[in-house]
Amino acid sequence: MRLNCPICGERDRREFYYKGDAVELDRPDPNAGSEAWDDYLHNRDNPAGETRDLWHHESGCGAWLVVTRNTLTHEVLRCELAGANTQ
Amino acid sequence: MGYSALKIIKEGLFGQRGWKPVWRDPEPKSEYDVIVIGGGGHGLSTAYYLAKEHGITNVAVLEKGYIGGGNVGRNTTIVRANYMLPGNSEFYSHSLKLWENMEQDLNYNTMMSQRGVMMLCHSDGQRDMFARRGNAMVNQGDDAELLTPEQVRAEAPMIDFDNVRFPIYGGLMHRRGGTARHDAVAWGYARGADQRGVDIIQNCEVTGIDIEGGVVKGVQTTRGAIRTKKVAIVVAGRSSLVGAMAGLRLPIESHVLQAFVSEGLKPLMPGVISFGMGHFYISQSDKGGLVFGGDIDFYKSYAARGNLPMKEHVMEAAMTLMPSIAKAKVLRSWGGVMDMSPDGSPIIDKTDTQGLFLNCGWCYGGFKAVPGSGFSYAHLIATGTHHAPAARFLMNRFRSGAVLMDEEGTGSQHNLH
Amino acid sequence: MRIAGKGLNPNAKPLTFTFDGRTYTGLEGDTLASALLANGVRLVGRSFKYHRPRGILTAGSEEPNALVTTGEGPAQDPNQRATTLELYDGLVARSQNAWPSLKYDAMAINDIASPFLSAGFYYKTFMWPQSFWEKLYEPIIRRAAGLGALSGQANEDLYEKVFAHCDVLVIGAGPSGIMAALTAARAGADVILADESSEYGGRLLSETFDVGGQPGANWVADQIAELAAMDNVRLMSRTTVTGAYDQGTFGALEQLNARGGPKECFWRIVCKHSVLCAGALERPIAFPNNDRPGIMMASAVRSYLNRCGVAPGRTVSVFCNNDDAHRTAVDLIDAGVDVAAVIDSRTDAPTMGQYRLIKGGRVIGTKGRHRVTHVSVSTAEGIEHISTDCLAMSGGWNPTVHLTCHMNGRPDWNDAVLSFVPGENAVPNMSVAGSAAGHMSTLACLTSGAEIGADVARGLCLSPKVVVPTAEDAPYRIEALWQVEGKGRKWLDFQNDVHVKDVQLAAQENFRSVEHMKRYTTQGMATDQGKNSNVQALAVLADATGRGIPDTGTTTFRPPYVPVSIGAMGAGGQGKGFAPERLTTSHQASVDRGAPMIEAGLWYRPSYFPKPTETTWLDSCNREVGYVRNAVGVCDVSTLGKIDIQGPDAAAFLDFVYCNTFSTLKENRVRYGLMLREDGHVMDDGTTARIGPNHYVMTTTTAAAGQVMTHLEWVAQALRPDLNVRFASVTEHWAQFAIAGSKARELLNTMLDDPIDDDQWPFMSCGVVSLGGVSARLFRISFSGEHAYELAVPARFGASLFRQLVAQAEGMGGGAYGMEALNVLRIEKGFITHAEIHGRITAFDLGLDRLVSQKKDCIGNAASRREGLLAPQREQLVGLKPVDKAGKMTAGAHLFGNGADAVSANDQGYVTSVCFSPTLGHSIGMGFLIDGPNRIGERIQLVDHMRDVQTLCEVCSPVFFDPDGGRARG
Amino acid sequence: MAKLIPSPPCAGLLPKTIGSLAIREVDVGPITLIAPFSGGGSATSDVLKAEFGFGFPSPNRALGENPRIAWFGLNQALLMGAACPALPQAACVDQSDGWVIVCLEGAKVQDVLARVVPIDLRAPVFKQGHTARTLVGHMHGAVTRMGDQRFELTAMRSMAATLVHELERAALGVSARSSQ
Repeated sequence: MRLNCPICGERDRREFYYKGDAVELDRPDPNAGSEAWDDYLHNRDNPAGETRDLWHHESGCGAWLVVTRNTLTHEVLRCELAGANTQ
Repeated sequence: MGYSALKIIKEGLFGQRGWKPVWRDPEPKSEYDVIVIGGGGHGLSTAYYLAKEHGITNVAVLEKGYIGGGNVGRNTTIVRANYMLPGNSEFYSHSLKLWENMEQDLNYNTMMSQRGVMMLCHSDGQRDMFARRGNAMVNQGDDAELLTPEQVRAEAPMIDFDNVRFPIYGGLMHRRGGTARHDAVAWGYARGADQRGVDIIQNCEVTGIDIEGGVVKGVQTTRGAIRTKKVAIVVAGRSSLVGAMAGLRLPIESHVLQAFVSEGLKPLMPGVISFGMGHFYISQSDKGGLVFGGDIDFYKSYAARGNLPMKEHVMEAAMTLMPSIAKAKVLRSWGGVMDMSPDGSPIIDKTDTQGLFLNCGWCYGGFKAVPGSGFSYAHLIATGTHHAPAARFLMNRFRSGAVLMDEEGTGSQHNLH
Repeated sequence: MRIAGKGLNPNAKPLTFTFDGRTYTGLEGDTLASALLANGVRLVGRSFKYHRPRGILTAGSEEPNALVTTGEGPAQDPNQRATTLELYDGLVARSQNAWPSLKYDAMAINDIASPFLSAGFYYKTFMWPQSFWEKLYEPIIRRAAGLGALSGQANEDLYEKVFAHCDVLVIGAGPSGIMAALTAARAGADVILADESSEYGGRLLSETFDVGGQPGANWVADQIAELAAMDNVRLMSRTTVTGAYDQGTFGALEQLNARGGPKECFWRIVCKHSVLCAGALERPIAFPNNDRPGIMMASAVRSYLNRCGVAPGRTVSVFCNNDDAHRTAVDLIDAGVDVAAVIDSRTDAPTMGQYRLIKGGRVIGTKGRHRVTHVSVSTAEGIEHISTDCLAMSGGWNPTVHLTCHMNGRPDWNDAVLSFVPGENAVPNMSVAGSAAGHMSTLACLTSGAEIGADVARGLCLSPKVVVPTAEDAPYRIEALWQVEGKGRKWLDFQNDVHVKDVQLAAQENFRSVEHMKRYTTQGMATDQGKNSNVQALAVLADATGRGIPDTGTTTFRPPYVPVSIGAMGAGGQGKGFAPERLTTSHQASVDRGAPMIEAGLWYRPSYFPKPTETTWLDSCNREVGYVRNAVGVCDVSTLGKIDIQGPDAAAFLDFVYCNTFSTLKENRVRYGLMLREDGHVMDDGTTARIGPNHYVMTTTTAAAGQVMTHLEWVAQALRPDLNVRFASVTEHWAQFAIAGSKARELLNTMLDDPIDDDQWPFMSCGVVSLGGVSARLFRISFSGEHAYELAVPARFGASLFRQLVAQAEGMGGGAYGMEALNVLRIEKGFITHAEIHGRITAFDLGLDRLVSQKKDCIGNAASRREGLLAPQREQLVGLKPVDKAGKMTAGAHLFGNGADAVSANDQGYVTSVCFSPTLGHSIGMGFLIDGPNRIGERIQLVDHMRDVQTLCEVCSPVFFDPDGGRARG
Repeated sequence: MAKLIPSPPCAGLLPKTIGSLAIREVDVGPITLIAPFSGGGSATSDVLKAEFGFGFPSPNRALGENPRIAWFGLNQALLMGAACPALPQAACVDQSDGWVIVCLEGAKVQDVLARVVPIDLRAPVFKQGHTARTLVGHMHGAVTRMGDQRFELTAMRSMAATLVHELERAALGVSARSSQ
């Protein structure tokens, strides 16, 4: 598998670390309550099809990426920087 | 029809004409007492124990493809009860006992072979952790021995003790662990369930779960609607998708785990050897193939196929641990889809919908759980109460933080277990 | 039998080789198979289950029968296909899976018992008595099973792995592959052309066709010469593309026929576009006793004849259902070999030469124990017995679709070629050309190769030209023939001994799904992965279940296409190559002092520094602990992670990633920090120093350094992009040494350019110092409980500094200490490491919940407040000491109430760290105990079944030594 | 008083010639990691330009010769061969001793690199002045093209021995083929 890092270009999967669903970008308020935090930490849509995941270009530029991908075909649709604080 | 050596001789003499279907292919009825969604190892064993232990025989197992086509048919066939944490310990202990009587119980040779599972440790700290695990196993009534490096060497002389990147400080030996013939487990349970009246319905995909007023009424399938008061979901790899039919958003991510088998070789592996630092484990099948695997591919996927970096990592681990297998040739690799849960342990629980039950989250350890999972799930479905050995596999543990069973200690990130 | 004047290399030199101890002569360019055939050797192996005699079936990598072992000692290499094994002078090969000899194999008794060993028989027996499976049945089965044997010795061959990148990967260098590569390369594309054979050309080397008005092999040579001369082309022979992976990544195995260099190379090839030109494989026909040595594929007979100049028999017959196989007879007759008959199942079969043609004939039986001697043919007139020593069979051709299935693509059934062809777009950006796509004439292959090569070039915005040479364009005429009725077993999978009745039995027992049939019968699971047998088996299953072949479906082809050695795919992993080794700057000095170096993650650290008088590690450890407690010790702590954190929001950032507060830390001061995971459990701990207004240096544990760095990046980029902060690992830049003990400052002051005192450098202070003009960082922190410092210098000075520090310490009655002593020192003080923070532990469990500031949000704060993580019945950190001072303690032991049985139900906790404290004169330990802090003084039983230890302990505070911390401050 | 003697990362390991490949350690002098703060990119670049004639490099590019600056990841570059000027708008971290840099030169240098580096280094794609953060074997590192047949590899100092070992292994494989 290869991902097109917006900074480094297309790279082999072995350069990247995978964290999980991009839902983790939406960190709840500290007082949002146990249901919101349970949802954030544990529950996942886990679709068979298009999904948004968090990857870290660990052995490359170090950027955190949001990768839009198809979990059935492994087609990679988009690779974007996860944060605004990256330029 | 009982299986025996005598029967084999008789059939051999008379052209094998007397063998009957191992399970029937019935048309789905309009209503069942229990519908089990998923004809994998866990689903089939659930149906078997519903019939055998609870006398509930008006049961359908609905399978979208062919039975045993999921993870029970694509794994590294390892059976063990070497867990450390309360909750897991008692469950796998119970499951192993069922394994030990499975062949006689099912009248089907699933080739359960207790040749031992040996985990290697690579530091003083790891050895102490193994001691803790081994003690937990013995406290639970199972077997464990902490081996010295010399004892490991005697058990597994093919290990390169002098050059391996992470030296061998010893091992945790679990002699009652071993391997079994994976497909046969599915077929054996199918046969046992079928003989007790369970309808195993292949090529029947569930497309919807009918719920009215918080109560299960039936399922929609590609072969029509079926009524029931109890629906038991047990569809590892697709739990989130089937769960979503009932409005559930589960603490599950689907990940690919690869496994490998080599060409047939004359016997060289004593039992199962697991190399923790390399995420590598290996055994040898009765046909002579080296069966081995490593970690998951780490990204969520339903594609049931892996990618090259993990294959290379697994083979590199093999090369540092036992370079004497360099010339074994990999014949086939495959990938299964794993339900990865946030603490690496499973869920066997009721849901908020009356009559809807859930069994999922086995990560990459579901094979050894097949008998125990079916037994405990059947108990829950039949009695409405949790079977004691599985009483901690509750869904709300993540929300409360109570009795998490995080054997790896890696926390709530699904792919790290 | 060698035919003079035939073969591609008329000037081949003779080579000597041995097979099963007998010496033979072959020729350069031979495979072991062709050389054996040239020497009249027919029996080359035994089948897997029934140990039936087996001869050479094919001339390619799909060979199921002719598997041999070569080499001796560590070089012993089992299960090699004689059909692809290139002959070399001195080759030693042995047959497999036969005892005592290939000719007289005792296990052939299985064949006599075969009526009782039908498909899946083993699932129905061997169950009584229960214990006999492991003791009796399984060992017998295991010994009988398997093919070749490994030597058991560690590998000594070299293997390597390489990455390659190109625009176009062309897989297979037959007529279509050559045309695809040429067309794309001439247009300017960067092309890799890979072929599994030692010679390019594919079937053109095995046939007698002309291409472009010249013999096919000559045409091939010209084209390859042109490709070889182009800078934008890489030619790869002996290279089998083994797997197709996502985003244009392919695995390929290259055999390096070289002694001295690597044995095999595994390639990772990345391309924009791939063209599959893998050709087609001829399939057998399932007729009774179709498995005897001497019965082989018709195309293989032509390969041996035309390519190697070897006739596999003196009197050859052909059995087929298609035109193509007739060429075998024509070529043999041209070479002067007798052809007894061509038996064609088609009543309208055409004749293509001067041979006896039996139209509508079928082979219904064969004779010959170790080689075929007769075939029985049913004709319109009755049954005829034909004397023959070689039967060339052809049931038609199967396009080599395998790679198109590696990404879950399903092939489509094609009625015209009576086989599966690749599904549409099965692999993204892969095109299929030639017979792999079902084009069966030479011209069609050349044309499709050229056209697809041009398509691909246009996709790269190049301007290709399509030029196709002239070639034969015979139609592909075939009539379905899957099995022939008759007495005797009709074999499908020759290696696994699966015959037609096995498949029928599977259907009878309701293993009707093709996957069930495969798994129940083992059909297609041999080393050829069903390349020779799957389509016939499917046809038999379809017939047995009353379905058509397309409805029956097909099993999935998975990588690798051919078996790949673990050595090749795992190249570089052997020995220390599996993971990088990290060495501290003091490594050599420690080794010079005789310290055993132990792994700490990827690092190596000294365990202890033995003295000649000491007999055990404990002696050394106790002495080194004494250095620190009584004088001064020196320890390399460079492996701890060090992260430089700067920026206007550095303080706010630290407040967010640590559960305690760092914004309040004064400059030149150090504070202990506890870092949580977002799920509320402890991730790591360490000290962080404020070295400027907006500048901090964080330390992490050795184990978690990488994880923490990744975590900080995550928080900064994704969760808190509002915070203006930058960080960088400086672990590698600084060599850092702990100097601990009452004489620590005294030692330091012998080294520093400007001496320090307690007022300027109180406990938990930090700053810059100078050593011989080198600027260094000094932290007054202590992991031993003693007056201690950590001194960091740029790594280039690390080795030098360590030697000088140790020399100075030795002059003061101290010296270097290693990991064992470090561990004792920290346990005596109740300091935790990853033995305690093992991933399931909360701040509450450690008694550090007061550190989780409730005044601010931080990672893990919300989740750490879950009720289950604050419950009093949780196991919490305590100290443990034996009631009897001589009592033994072990880490990993579990804790039970005094007098309670050591069973799970009574489990109260466990021990994480244990040491013998030379300071206190007895063992001490830390562990987690249910409600521990409220049970101080209670007696508890420590039970370790693993080490056979049972010790009554007293629960105590985990701080065993200097509980008020005066020594570190003083 | 301490008298500290420096030792380079590859002491005793390099230089080496294997087949046609020469491997030597490069001492680039001081190395400073420069990471401009949010919004501080252009100010940082301006100071660098005034001081050295080159600004902060764009991703995957290296500028200058001696001193020089090489992009080194997201918002990061390594200034090599000169003391770092005051850059108030950037985090500047001394990493002079954190890295081992080796130079590989020879006709088959790309074949050797293809055994350790997973990225596409073909000349039309990866040109002189191009640099990349990537894997070197199993190590995090960087590769920079210095000429037709010359590259520099950067890896962590503590892994110098592994780096040299991996390069030796790769070079041996290449030279064994060319001698056939």
